[in-house]
Amino acid sequence: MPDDTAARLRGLVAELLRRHDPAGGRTAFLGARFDAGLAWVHHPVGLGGLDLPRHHQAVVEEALARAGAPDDRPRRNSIGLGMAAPTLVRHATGDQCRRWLRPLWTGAEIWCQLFSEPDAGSDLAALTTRAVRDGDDWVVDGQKVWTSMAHRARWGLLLARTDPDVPKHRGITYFVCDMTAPGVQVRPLRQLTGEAEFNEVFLTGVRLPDTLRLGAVGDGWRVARTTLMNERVAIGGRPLPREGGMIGLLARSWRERPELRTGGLHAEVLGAWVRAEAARLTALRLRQQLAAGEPGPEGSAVKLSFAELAQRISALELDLLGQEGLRYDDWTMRRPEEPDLLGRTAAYRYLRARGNSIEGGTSEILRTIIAERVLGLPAEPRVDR
Amino acid sequence: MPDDTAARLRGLVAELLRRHDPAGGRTAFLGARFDAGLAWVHHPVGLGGLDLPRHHQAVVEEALARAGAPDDRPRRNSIGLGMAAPTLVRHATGDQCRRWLRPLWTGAEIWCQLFSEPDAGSDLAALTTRAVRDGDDWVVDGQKVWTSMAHRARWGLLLARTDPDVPKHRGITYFVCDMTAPGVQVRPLRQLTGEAEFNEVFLTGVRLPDTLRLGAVGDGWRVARTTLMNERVAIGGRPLPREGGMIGLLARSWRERPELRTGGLHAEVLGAWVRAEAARLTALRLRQQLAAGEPGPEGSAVKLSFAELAQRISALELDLLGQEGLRYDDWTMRRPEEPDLLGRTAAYRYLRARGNSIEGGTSEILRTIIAERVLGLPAEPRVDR
Amino acid sequence: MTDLLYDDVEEALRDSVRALLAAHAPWQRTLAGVDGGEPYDPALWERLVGQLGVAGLPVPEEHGGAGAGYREVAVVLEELGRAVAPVPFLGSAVLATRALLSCGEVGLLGQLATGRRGATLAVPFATPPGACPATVTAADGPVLSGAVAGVADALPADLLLVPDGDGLYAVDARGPGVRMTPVISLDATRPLADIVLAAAPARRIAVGAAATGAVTDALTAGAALLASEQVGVAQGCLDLAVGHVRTRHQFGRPVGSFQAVKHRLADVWVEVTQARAVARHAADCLAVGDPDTALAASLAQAYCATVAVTAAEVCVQLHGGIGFTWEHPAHLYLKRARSSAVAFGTADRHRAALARLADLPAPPETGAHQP
Amino acid sequence: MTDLLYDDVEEALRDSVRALLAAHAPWQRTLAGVDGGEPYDPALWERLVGQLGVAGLPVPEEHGGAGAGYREVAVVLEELGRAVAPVPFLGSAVLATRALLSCGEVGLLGQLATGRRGATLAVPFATPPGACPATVTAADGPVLSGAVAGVADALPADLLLVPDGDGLYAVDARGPGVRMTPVISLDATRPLADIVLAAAPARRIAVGAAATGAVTDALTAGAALLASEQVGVAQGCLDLAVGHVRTRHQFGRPVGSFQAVKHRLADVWVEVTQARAVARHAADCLAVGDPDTALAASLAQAYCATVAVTAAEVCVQLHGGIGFTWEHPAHLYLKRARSSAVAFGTADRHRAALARLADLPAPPETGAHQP
Repeated sequence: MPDDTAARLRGLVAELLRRHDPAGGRTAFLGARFDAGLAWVHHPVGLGGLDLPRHHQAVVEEALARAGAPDDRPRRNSIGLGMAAPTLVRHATGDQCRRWLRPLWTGAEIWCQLFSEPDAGSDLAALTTRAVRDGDDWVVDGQKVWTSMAHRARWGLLLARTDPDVPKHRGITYFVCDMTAPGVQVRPLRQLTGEAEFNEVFLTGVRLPDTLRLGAVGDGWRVARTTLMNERVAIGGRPLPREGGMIGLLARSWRERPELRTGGLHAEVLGAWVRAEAARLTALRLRQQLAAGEPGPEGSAVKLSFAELAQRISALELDLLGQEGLRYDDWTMRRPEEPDLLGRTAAYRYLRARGNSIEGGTSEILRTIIAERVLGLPAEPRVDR
Repeated sequence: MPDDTAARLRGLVAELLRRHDPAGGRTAFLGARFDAGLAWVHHPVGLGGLDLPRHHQAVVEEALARAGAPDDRPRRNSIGLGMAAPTLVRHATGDQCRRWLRPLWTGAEIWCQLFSEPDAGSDLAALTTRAVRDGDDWVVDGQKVWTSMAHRARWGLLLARTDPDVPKHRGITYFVCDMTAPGVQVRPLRQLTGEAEFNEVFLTGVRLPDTLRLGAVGDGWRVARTTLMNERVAIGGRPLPREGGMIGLLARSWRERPELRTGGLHAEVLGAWVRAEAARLTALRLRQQLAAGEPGPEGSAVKLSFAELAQRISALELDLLGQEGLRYDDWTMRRPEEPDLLGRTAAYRYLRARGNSIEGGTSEILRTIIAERVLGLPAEPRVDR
Repeated sequence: MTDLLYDDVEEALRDSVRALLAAHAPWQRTLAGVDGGEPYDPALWERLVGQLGVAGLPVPEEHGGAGAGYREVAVVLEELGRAVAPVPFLGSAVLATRALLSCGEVGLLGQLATGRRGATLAVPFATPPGACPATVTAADGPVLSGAVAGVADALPADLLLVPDGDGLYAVDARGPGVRMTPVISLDATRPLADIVLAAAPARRIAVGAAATGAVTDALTAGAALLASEQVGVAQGCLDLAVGHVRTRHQFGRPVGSFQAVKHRLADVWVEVTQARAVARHAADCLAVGDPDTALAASLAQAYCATVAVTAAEVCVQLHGGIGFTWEHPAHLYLKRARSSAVAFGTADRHRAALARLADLPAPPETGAHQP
Repeated sequence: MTDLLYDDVEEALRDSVRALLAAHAPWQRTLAGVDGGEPYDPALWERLVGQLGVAGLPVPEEHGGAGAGYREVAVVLEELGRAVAPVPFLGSAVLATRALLSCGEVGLLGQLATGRRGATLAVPFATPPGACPATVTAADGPVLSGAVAGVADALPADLLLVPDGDGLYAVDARGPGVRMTPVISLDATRPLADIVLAAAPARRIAVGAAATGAVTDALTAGAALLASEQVGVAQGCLDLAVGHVRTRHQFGRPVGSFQAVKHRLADVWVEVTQARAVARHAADCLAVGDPDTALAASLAQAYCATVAVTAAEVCVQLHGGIGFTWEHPAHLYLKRARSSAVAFGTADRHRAALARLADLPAPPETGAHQP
């Protein structure tokens, strides 16, 4: 029976490839793929899917990769693909899904995430951005921060407080913010690398029609959990080969530049290589688990160890390079599409990697999540509810 | 002026040595030293001291060491010398001091500490051993644990609850327990090394006269802080020379057994050597600070890093020895006077060192003390008072 | 691509082994055996072999085994580690079985598979894959003479597989000329033995490359699969520690509600999660005969050995005083973990092997670096 | 015995430097200098030299200095590190001054002591003690030609002390034949410069052993005293982090009341406490000319370099997002710490030096270890 499904999917892919030249326009091809239900096979028919179990997606990916078809550029619209899509398909209405999923998938519309605020970082539920009902609209005022891609985004996943008089997790509602609406102001936020990947977003009297609400009023925290769960589990693109990522750069420097080697660094390079390979196999195992099931908190382990590894390897690279590592390439404020971890200097990698244990949930928060949700350890006494 | 004091002290030492042969009986010599006020020069006259500032002690130690005089065997009666003496001189009456300090100093009477209980370890103030007033006596019932030297001790520093109806820190009174009193039962507590350094002490209807109380009723927690402060600061004997302690054993194996060396272990041995030397210099600096002043929470840093170091070095020694390290010497239940860290096998050192981060305040508790008392970080929300 | 999951058959096997160990190998019994000078538990071994056939898992059906494979063997080792069970599975079902399979000496496999006889490879426990100790010499007969120090799972063995540097010999462990002395071992639940051979009658089962290949294969399998035992030990420690801190109260709260304790255990969980992927990879490589098996085995020892030790150390620490006592199981795990970290070569030795296998060479010259 | 404390004079000096830096070197000003392309702060340097005479501390009175000593120099460095102050104290008052003293070239010391001129030793910043780079060659005149890459504190220097492998030369940094190019540096508050010399007129101030000895002495002093700057950097990071977590609230509590945060900072405090002892030891050895100075300097870099980096990394982490921004001082400390960890040789290089100095030799042969 599963073989029937695989055969059917391979047939659909063949038909797609026959009708749409994969070497033609990316957006057109991706649109056709969506319409064929081959974007996310586990989505409902009409929303990019075929209502099939999730693990069948692998068949599609494999067949399309073999044909050299364009992918959905997962890093360019990572929030849209990784977080917005799973949230929409689970919590949005059919109309909402039909409006948003296709352009999200093709990359025609970029998404961003308006969650964090200056005083609500790890304690996200403390957010104070207000949304007040006004007829068929909501009027939103507040400030968001750490918003990557806000300056290119068409839509934003927005959490706002709609009831300040109930315990903090219960007064939050989830919206999709029109980033072109009047009152939405995006300012670059420069980080210690010199560049500005992120933004501050000021929302001043922004009117959002109620049709942009996702889920029930006051139910935003529950909807947000879907988004956050997927944030931590997102492992974009294909599985990494051995020495994929930063460890490959380090290993190459080690091999090609024997004059830099020392006995002490040898021990550290080997130790880093072992940890990198362990992390790679762990991500691969998680991917194998996910192929069948739903994302669980295990994704936190992968994020935690990748952050630690990126920091360790980039620091080690600086030690290996010595004098050369003291050079930077450019302190001017750039606006990169995504951090260029492998293309810039070792010092850039070192600095940028400091953010890995902060962005998308600090390592401290992830450890607490693991301790409570995986190991079942008791929560701390709460003083804020 | 300080030179006058030094000269006077050197004169007193010379006179002591003239009258009492340092090569004669240890107890007699130590008694004479006490009577001459040269045991602890900062103690009052008549209680082993001369009412001098603490830093003058160094002159005495140096002169006596030069003459080859016997020391007070600080490890044999470490609780007496390190914790009981400073507690007594600060909180005991003159009569009490006169009764206890001299035999404590000479080693004629060994002391132990009856603080921890099975359900009150890190949370010492949760202790439940009761002391109930009965005329001029107190009747004590309860169980203590982790009591080193209890089976040899004449006296024990005892915390007991005298008022269960007030907040837990306020209902505690401090006693000196007569370890020969009826109802005191000492049982060996075997540890993972196979030996039994420690004991459980069962107190059943033990009658202690009120003259054995130290400080006011209900004021035991304050008295105990003197004891605990000195526990953490106690760095017995002389300053360690370079490669004193476990690192010396490791370095010797490394030098004498080139066939065991590998490049990876070289890096670790060098790293351990650096940390050992850093810890040694830190202890030396603390000693220099203490020579003048009172012990502060800085002693916690020394205890913390020595524990970490002992664990790291002993584990590394096992890696270095490989196959040899898999051998143990003796699993039978011994009752050692003190742990023989340098004389037994590497595996013994490894196992015994696990206790260093538990006994005398766990490393977790020490970190909390540092964070709160040194760095001034706020306490956690308390649910137990 | 390597399969890092457990399939249904493997999960069922795990359940069976776990249930049997829960019923018949509580730690109190293991500790009593250590205290009584009888560390191995023959009754437990009989159940495991008789009821579940664990010794036959890696033996092909035509030679009297279950014809399962190393992935299943790894699952059994996880459970044995999780219970620090005192049985000679590693020596007999892994080392000796693999050596016999490797050199085609299939006649003895049936006896090992049914547990009628136990065996081990007579090399020091710390011998890494690639080394082939030669502290024994053969003379006509053939008979063997010499000594092998610190052999694991030798005490309950009936059969010793002894290399002499050139050949591999089968020796009756209870036969003449064989003297076995128990070693006072760091890990008393898998005690070592010193073996002295004095003209012990032997049968040569392989010679030359076949012999050294058999020893290497056995040690590689040992290193690859010990990783699963280490995952089990680490998981056992994590379970023990989590159970303790959920119930132990200090300062009016469960110890496990303190953030530093939670984070420490979360870190252990992350390491165990990673170790599991690494160990599954090694077992899978071994099972399918992947050319990467030597690398996977060294990676497994370089990573999993340390994880087990860390988990055991954290387990002792978070138990506080009670974890430092003889009457608590934490030390059984600590000693097993620390001893296993040396078995088949330390993590350091395996990192050195990876330098070769992954082409990360040492500095051209070392030590003499004038700074 | 080594004196690891601060005496009253040293404490008074610390207070003066700290007060001056608090008034005139707030981090906002330092960052503005970096943003404006003027990283060094000449006005600040004039105050430090003019009001407090810091440049003259290591210069004997007979040569126009204060005749204090390296213990005092170390105290100044602690405070400069604590404020990541952008002044060329290390290059001028430590490296150049020590090199001139070492080779007896005392004529120039008065100018350095009064701050009328600044100088540095023209070697790559990562050069460890014992190395004597020779990327420059001398010709008759004498004139020097060649290039030196990545020199610290060269940009504001008037005088360069340039080794050619055999001699040590004084070169007018503003003179003919000298081209200095600022390097885009990881640590923008102590930017490096690439120097190209094209027949630059020079004066030979030492030759042979005297010259290499002067370079070694300067680099040893640099390594020994940089440790105090690293202690200051670490202390600055600790203060910053503690201040933040005491006031920042999340989950209705100060972040600093969470146990994992407390323990992390306690660990940093322990490391800073140890680094202080190690750095004081190095400064004291240097001050009294102890034969152990080379060992103390390598120990200091092997330990303190790492402590500063850890403290800066923890500082960024505990600030969360805000610590990752350009508009917060944490990154100034991070970049200073990471750059200093390479200066005068990485911790790894200094551990290798300790292998020699403390007789802990490398393995007889390495890499080829067949496991």
